Amino acid sequence: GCSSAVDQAKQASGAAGGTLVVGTLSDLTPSAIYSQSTTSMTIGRLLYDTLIRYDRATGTPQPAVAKSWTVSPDGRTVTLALRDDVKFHNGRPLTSEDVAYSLKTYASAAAASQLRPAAAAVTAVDTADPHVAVLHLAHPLVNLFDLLEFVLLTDRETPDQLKAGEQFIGTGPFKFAGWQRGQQVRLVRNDDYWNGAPKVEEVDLKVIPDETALLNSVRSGQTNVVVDASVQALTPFRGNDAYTVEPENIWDVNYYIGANVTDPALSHRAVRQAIAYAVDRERILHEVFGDTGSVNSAPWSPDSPAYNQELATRYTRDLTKARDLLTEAGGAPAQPLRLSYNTALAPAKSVAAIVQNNLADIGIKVELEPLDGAALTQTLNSGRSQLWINPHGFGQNSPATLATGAAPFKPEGNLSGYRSADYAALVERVWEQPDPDSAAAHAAYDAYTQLLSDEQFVINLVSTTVTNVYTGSVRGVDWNTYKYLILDKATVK
Amino acid sequence: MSELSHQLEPAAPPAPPGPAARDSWRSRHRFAASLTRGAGLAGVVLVAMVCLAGLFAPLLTSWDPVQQVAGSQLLPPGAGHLFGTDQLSRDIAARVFHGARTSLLVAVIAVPAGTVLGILIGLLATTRPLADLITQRVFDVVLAFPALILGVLLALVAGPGTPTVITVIVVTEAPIVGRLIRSQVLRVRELPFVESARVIGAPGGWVLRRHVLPNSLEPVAVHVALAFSGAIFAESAMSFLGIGVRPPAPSLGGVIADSLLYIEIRPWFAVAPLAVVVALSVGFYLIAQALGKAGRD
Amino acid sequence: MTDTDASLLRIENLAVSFGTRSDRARAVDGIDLDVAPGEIVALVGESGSGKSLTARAVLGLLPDGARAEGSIVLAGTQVVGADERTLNRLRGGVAAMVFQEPQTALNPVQTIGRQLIEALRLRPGFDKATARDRAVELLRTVEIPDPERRLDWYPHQLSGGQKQRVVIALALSGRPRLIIADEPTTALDVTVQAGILDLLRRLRDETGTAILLITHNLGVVADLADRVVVLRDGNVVEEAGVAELFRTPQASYTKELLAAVPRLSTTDSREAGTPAEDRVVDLEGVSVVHPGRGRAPAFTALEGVSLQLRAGEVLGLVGESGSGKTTIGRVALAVTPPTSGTVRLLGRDPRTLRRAELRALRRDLALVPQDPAASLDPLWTIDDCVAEPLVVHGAGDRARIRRRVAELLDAVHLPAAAGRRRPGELSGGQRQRAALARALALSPRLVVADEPTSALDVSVQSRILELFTQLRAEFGFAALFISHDLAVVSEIADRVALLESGRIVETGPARTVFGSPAQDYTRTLVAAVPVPDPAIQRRRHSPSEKETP
Amino acid sequence: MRRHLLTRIGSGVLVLLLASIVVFVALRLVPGDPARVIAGTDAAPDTIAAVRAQLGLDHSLVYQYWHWLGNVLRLDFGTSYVIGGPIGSLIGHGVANTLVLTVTAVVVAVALSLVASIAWVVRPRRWLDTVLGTLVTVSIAVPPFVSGVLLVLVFAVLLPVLPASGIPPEGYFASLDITAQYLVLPATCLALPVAAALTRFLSEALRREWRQPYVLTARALGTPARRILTRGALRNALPTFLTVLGLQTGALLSGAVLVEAIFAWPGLGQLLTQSVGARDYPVVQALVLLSVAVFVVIQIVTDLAHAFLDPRVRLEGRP
Ligand SMILES: Nc1ncnc2c1ncn2[C@@H]1O[C@H](COP(=O)(O)OP(=O)(O)OP(=O)(O)O)[C@@H](O)[C@H]1O
Ligand SMILES: Nc1ncnc2c1ncn2[C@@H]1O[C@H](COP(=O)(O)OP(=O)(O)OP(=O)(O)O)[C@@H](O)[C@H]1O
Ligand SMILES: [Mg+2]
Ligand SMILES: [Mg+2]
Repeated sequence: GCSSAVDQAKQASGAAGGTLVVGTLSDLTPSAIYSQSTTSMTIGRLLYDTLIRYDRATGTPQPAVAKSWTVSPDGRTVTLALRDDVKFHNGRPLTSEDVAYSLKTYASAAAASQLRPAAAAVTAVDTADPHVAVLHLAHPLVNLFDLLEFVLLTDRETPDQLKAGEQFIGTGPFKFAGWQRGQQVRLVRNDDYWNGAPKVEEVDLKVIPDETALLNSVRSGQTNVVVDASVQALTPFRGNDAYTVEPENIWDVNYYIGANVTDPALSHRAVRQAIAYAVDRERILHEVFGDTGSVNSAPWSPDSPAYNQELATRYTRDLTKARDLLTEAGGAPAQPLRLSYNTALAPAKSVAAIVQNNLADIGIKVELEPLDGAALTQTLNSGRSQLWINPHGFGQNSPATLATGAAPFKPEGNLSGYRSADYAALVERVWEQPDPDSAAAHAAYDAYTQLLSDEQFVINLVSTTVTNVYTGSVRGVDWNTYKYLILDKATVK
Repeated sequence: MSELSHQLEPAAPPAPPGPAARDSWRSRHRFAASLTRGAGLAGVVLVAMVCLAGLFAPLLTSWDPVQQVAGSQLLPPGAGHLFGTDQLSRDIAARVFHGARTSLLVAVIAVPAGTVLGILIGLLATTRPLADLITQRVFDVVLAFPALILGVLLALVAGPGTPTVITVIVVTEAPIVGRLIRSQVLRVRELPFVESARVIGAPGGWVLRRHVLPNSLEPVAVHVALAFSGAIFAESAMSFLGIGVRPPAPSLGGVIADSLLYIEIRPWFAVAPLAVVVALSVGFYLIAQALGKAGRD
Repeated sequence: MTDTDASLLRIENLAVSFGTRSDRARAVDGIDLDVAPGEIVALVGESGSGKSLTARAVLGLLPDGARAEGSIVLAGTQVVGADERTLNRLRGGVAAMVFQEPQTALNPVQTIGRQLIEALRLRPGFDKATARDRAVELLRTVEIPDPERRLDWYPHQLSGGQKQRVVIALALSGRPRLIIADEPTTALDVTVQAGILDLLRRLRDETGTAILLITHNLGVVADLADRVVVLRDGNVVEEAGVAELFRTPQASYTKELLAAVPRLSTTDSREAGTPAEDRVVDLEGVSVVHPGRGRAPAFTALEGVSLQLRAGEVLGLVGESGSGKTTIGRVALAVTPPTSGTVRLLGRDPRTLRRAELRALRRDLALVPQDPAASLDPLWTIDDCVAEPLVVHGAGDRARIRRRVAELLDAVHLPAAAGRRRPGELSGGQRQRAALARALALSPRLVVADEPTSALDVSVQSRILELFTQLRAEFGFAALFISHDLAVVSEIADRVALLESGRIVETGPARTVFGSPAQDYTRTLVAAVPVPDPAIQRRRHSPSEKETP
Repeated sequence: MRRHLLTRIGSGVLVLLLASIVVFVALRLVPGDPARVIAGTDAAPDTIAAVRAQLGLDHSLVYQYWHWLGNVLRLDFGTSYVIGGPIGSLIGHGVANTLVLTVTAVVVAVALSLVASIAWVVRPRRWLDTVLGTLVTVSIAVPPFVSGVLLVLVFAVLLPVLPASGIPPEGYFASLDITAQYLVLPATCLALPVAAALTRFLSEALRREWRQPYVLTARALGTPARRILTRGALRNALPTFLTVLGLQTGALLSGAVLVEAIFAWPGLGQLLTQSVGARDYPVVQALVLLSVAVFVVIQIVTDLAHAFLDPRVRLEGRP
C-alpha cells in the first residue's frame, strides 16, 4: 500500500503530451528579460516572439512575426510586414505599435540590454499601418537582424507587472501560469499560437541551484531537460541510452583572459602577447571542456561571418616566443599578477589554475583571486583588476554586436580599459556596413580582428557551447542563436 | 597562641604553588597515561599518522601539490601516483598530505583560540550583571547568525584564505564555549564545596580557578572534542563553497569538493581525502574522550 | 518463595575489591553473615571497615570498579554475578535499602510524591490513585506531618531529617522482606530517631520484616538489634546476640567500642570551662527569613535568636531536625546574613567589612559541614582539600604544608593513603574526618561543627572528640557544636542551647539542661536518647518486659 | 518570573537591532553591487546608475538604514532586487519548506540522540561505546555536503528508491508517505551532525546523573535502569540538552544552506545563498533578521523550559 515518490515523479513528467520539466540553476530575474541572461534564455522564446528567426544552418534570417522585410538601399530604412494573426496572451492583437514599443524599451538604459546600441540606432518607427512597421535608422546597421532576433515583443500595457514578475504577457507559444519564487515557474500551452499550438501541455521550470542536484534530478526522473550542464558533470550520462546529451551548436561561449591595460604590469602589448603564447589552449579544451568546442585565439565562433582561420590559430603554445616577447617587454612583472575568476563558474576555476601553471613556465607569477559573480563584476568595473578569466558571448553573429555590446570589447569603457581612436574607428566601420556579406564588410571584420589579435587585451582561449541533457523521452528541443530555449515542437513521451 | 600557630604565620612568601602544583603534575601524568592505552592510543595513532603524513609529505610523494602534469588528468591510483591525479592533473596524494597540514593548522589554531576566548568571555560574564548582559547579547548576535553566512560575509569582505577560515571558526566557537562555561559556572558556584572554599576565606580568583572552573569544564571538554572535528568540517565546507583556503593551495576540504563532481565516475578520487578527514576527526575525538575520562576519574 | 534455608540472607566469604588486577585493594575481606526472616541484625564497626560495601553488595549495587567475590544468597537467589533483571526482581521487593547520606538520595527535580508513586507503581496492583493513597500512608508512617500536602514538595524544601524519612518511606514502598538500613538515623534528632526505631521495630513485629542495620550508634543497636556483627578492616571480629555482646564482649575491639560509647551524663563531674571575656560570637535578636519566591511562602528559619559564645567555650546546639541549627551555624560564619538583628564575629560586624577584611576574618572561622560529601571538591584529593586553607592563607612553603597535612590527617585518624584519594573514594566517616581536618588546619578561633561525628563509629568518635577537646585546650577556639546526639553534646559542650522551630527554648550548662530539663520539650528529647544497654532499652519499650532469651 | 521574561524579551529586541545593523553594514562592505548584478556584466555605467537610483541605493547609508528599519517596523520588508516581488511572500514559501525540513531533522536528531544516549549509558559496554562513539564522530566528521552527495548517489541514482531532490509536488499533506520519502534523505543528512552533537552531550549528562546518589536509591528499589533514565535522570539532564539544542539551531540553519542546495529543497537556505550571491540586500537582511528572531525566541523558550524543568528555579526564581 505504499506509493513510491520516484514512480510518481516519473509518471507526472513522462505522461504523453504532458508536462516538460526543465531544470535550471537560477531563478527568473524579471528585470533581466531584456538582456541575454538566464531569464531570457529560459522563458524568452517560450512566452514571447521575435520579429525574425535566424536559420542556424545558413545564418540567414527567416520570417517570424515579421513575415517579410525590405531594407532601403542606403540601409537606413527597414520596412517590416507583420503577421496579422499574432495575439498577446490577453487576446490583444499585436500591432506595429508593439514593435515600436519593444525597440524603444531595448534602447533605454534601464533595460541593460547588450543590443542597446543597435536598438538605439533605431531613431523612429513609423506605425501608421498596424501591420507594417517602418524602422528609421541613424546609420546602416550591419547587425540589424541580430537585433530583430534579440528583441522580445513584450506587452506595452504591462511593463510594471513584468518588472515585478507578476505578469508575463507575450505572444509566444506558452502562457505564464504562475511563479513560486525560488522554486518553479509554470507555463501552459497557448492553444491560439499563430504558428500552431505546441505539443506539450505544460512547461515547468524548476530552480535547482546546485549543479550536482540539478543533474541528479534528471537521473531520478524529476526533470526532463537540463540546460547548460558543465562538461565534467556529464560523464555519467554519456553512453547511456536513457539520456541524450546535446551540445547546442552555438559556439559563442568564449573563455578568455582579460588583461587590464591600464595596469603598469600589463600595459606593454608584448607582455599580453607573451601570455597569449604561453597558455596551453589544447590542454584547456581537453581537460576543462572535454573537447567540446575548439581552441580559438580570436573571439569569433567558427560560423560567424568574421571568423578568420589564421587569426583563430595565431596563438598556440610557444614558450620560446613567449619568453622572447617578455624579454622585449623588459622581463616578467616583478610582482605576482592577480588572476580573478568567478567561483560560481566551474570551468573558470580550472582554466585559471591551468593558466597560472602555464604562466609560471615563462616566469610570470600569478596569484589566484576567487570571487563570486557580483564581486568579480565589481572588480572588473573598478579598473583595479589585472588578469581575469571569464567567458564572453556574441561571437556567433555579426561582429558588430560583439564590438558594440559586449563589455570586454566596447570601444568606450571596456573592461580592459583599452582605448584608441583606431579601435573606435574600426568598430564604427564594422558597425555601419550596410551589407553584412559584402567584401567591404569582410575587410572591415578582418581589420578589426587583426587589431584585437595584435593588442591582446582580450586573450581568447577556447570557443565552446552550452550542453543540454534530456531524458530519453524528450524530442524536439530547439533554441535560437542567442540560446533562447524553443519548445514549439518539443515532445515528451 | 601556641607554637603551632606561630609556625603558620605567613612568614614565608605567600601562596606557594604547593599541593596544586603537585595535583597538576599528577593530573598531567594521568592525562598522559590515558593516551597510552585503549581508545586514547588509537586516537593518538590516527592523528599522529596524519601529522606525520603532513610533515613528511615530500618523502611520501615526489610530487608538488600544485604541480600539473599535462596529459595526466584523473588518472587512477597507480605506480606513478599513489592516489591518482585530480581534474587538473595534480597528484592527489601530494594534495591530500599537504592539505592535511592546512586542515591541522586550522584546527590546532582555531579550536584552542576559540575555546580560550570563549572561556575568558564566559567567565567575564559571570562577574557582573552588566558584563553578563553585554556578553550574552553579543553571543546571541554571533550565534544567531547562521555560521555559514557569517563565513560567507567575512570571506567576501576579507577575501578567502586560511586566516578567514580560522577567524570564522574562532568567532563561532567562542560564544558556544562561553555559553557553556557561563551556565556551568552559575551552577557550580552554588555547590556546597564552593561555599566551603569561600568560608575558609579563599579569594574569589582562587575559588574560580581551583574549584569553579575545573568543575565546570566537563561539557566544554565534550564540546572541544567535537570542535576539532567540527573545525575540520568547517574548513571543508568553506572550501566547498569556494571561500576556504585560497587555491591552488591544497586543503582537505578543497580536494573533497573537487572530487565530489567525479564521485561516480572516479570514486577513488574522493577516497583518500575523505579517509584522512575521517581519520583526523575520529582521532581528535578519541583523544578528547580519553582525556575527558582521565579528568573525571 | 519456599527456601529450605532458614536464613533470608546468607553471606559467605564475601570479598569486595577495587582497582585493576595488578593493583588490587580489598575493602571487604571474607565476611560471613546470616539474617533470618524477621530478625534484626546490626552491623557495627569501625568507619571504613566495609559495612556500606557489604550492604551494597547484597543488592548488587557496588560502586564502579568494585568487584564482589564469594556468595550472597538472598531469598534463595545468588546475587554475586547475577544479571540486572534478576537483581531488579530482588531489589525493592525482597530487599530494600536506606542509604547513608539522605541529602542526595532523592531526585532534586521530582516531587517526593512522584518519587514514591513511581516506586509503588513498580509493584503490581497499584494504579495512580491507589499509589497516591499509599504514598500518603507511607509518609504518615514515617511521621511526615501533613503528608497530603507534602506529596507535592520537592526534596530541597525538606529538612535533612525529613528527607531521610522520605527515603525510609521509599524503602518501605515495596513491602520488602529485608530492609538494609545504612545509618538510617544519622541525620535525625533523637525524638525522630526514636520514632524511626519504633517504626522499624513495629515493621519487624507486625510484618516480620528482617532488618540489616548498619550503625555506629550502640544505643540504637541496643535498642533494636537481636544480633550484632562487629566488623573491622573488612573482617568479622565478633558476632553475638545483643544482650550477650553488651554483657560479655569477647574481641578486644568490641570492648574498645563499648568503652568508647558516650553516655548522656547528667551529673556534673567535670569542671566547667573558664570562658574568657571576649566574645567570639554575639548574636542579638537574629532572625532569618527565607523569602518566599514564586509559589513558596516565606519561611522563618530563625526567630529572635540571641546567643553569645566566648573564646574557648563550646556551645552545644541541639534540637530537632529542621529547627534551625545549621542556619545558626551559617549565620555565625557570616555565610547567611540575618534578616534582622545584629551579628558580631570576633567583635566585628561582617556586614560592614570589606572583602579583604572579610577574608582575613574567615581565617579565624571554620566549618565542619553537615554534609561532607557535597562540601569537598569532587575533583580534589583529600590531601589538597585539607591543604587548601593553608595554601590560601599562605601558611608556609610546600614541604611545611605537606607535613602539616600529614599531621592533620593523622590527628583525625585517617590513613595517609586516604589522602591521595578523592572524596568519592572514601567512606562516609572518612570524609567527615577529612572535613574536620580541613576545618582545623588553620587553628581557627571559631569552629562551627555541624554534626561532625554523625557518621563515625564510636571508637573513632571518641578519639575525635578527644582530639577536639585537646585542640580546644591548646588553641582555645570557641565552638558551636551542632549535634542531635545528646550524649556527645553532654560530653563535649560547656553550655547547650535547645532549639525548637527557630527559637532557643532552653539554654544553660550542659549537665543542668540534660540533668534537670526545665522544658517539656527537653524532657522528651532526653527521654528519647537510646541507652547503650539492651536490657534498659527493652524495658523501656515493652511494659510487659518480654525478654528474649 | 514575569519580570525575567520581560527583560529577556527586551534583550531579544536589542539583539535583533544589533544584528540588523551588523548585517546591514556587512552587506555593504562586501564587494559587489546589486545594481551591477541586475544590469549584467555588459551594462554601461549610466545603466548601472539608473538601476542604483531605482533601488534607492544612491541615498546615504544612514538614510537607507533608517528607511528600511522604519519599513520593517511596519512589517514591510521591501521587495527583492533580483527576483522581484514582496519579500514577505517570498520568504513565506521558503519558511514553510525550511520549517518542515528543520523540524523533521530536529525530531529525528532528538529521537536518535535519546535512543543512542540511553542505550549508551544503560549498557556501558566497551564495544558499544566504541561503535557509537565512532559513529557519532564519523557523522560529524563527514560533512553534510559529502554525506548528502553519497546518500543521493546511493538511494536516488544507483538504486532509485527515493527522490533525489525537491519537495513533494502535491504539497506535504496530500500523501504522507510520499512526503516522508521526499524528506528522508535531506532530513537525515541535516539531522546526523546535530544528532551526533546531542548524543555526546546527552550521554555525558546522563552519565553524570547516573553517578548521582538518587539513582542508587532508585536502583535499590528495583527500578529498571531505562526507567530511571527516562523518568528522573533525563529530566535532570534536559537543561543541558536544551541549551545544546538551542545552540544547535544556528548550526541547523547553516546546515540547511548546504543541505537545501544538495537536495534542491526550495527553502530559506537556498534563498539566502542566492540572495547573498546576487547582493539582494533586502532579502538577505530580512532572512538574517528572521533567523536571529528565531534564535532569540528559541533562547527565550529554552530559558523558560529551564525554569520550568528545575523546581528550584521555578519555585524560587533562582538562576
Ligand atoms: N569507590 C571507591 N574506591 C576505592 N575505595 C573505596 C570506594 N568506596 C569505598 N572505598 C573504601 O572501601 C572501604 C570500605 O568502605 P565502606 O563505605 O564500606 O565503609 P563503612 O564501613 O561503611 O564506613 P562508614 O562507617 O564510615 O560509612 C573504605 O576504606 C573506603 O575507603
Ligand atoms: N533556602 C531555604 N529556603 C527555604 N527554607 C529553608 C532554606 N534553607 C533551610 N530552610 C528551612 O529552614 C529550616 C531550618 O533549616 P536548618 O538546615 O537550619 O535545620 P537543621 O536544624 O540544621 O536540621 P537538620 O538537623 O535536619 O540538619 C528548615 O525547616 C528548612 O526547611
Ligand atoms: Mg558507610
Ligand atoms: Mg542541619
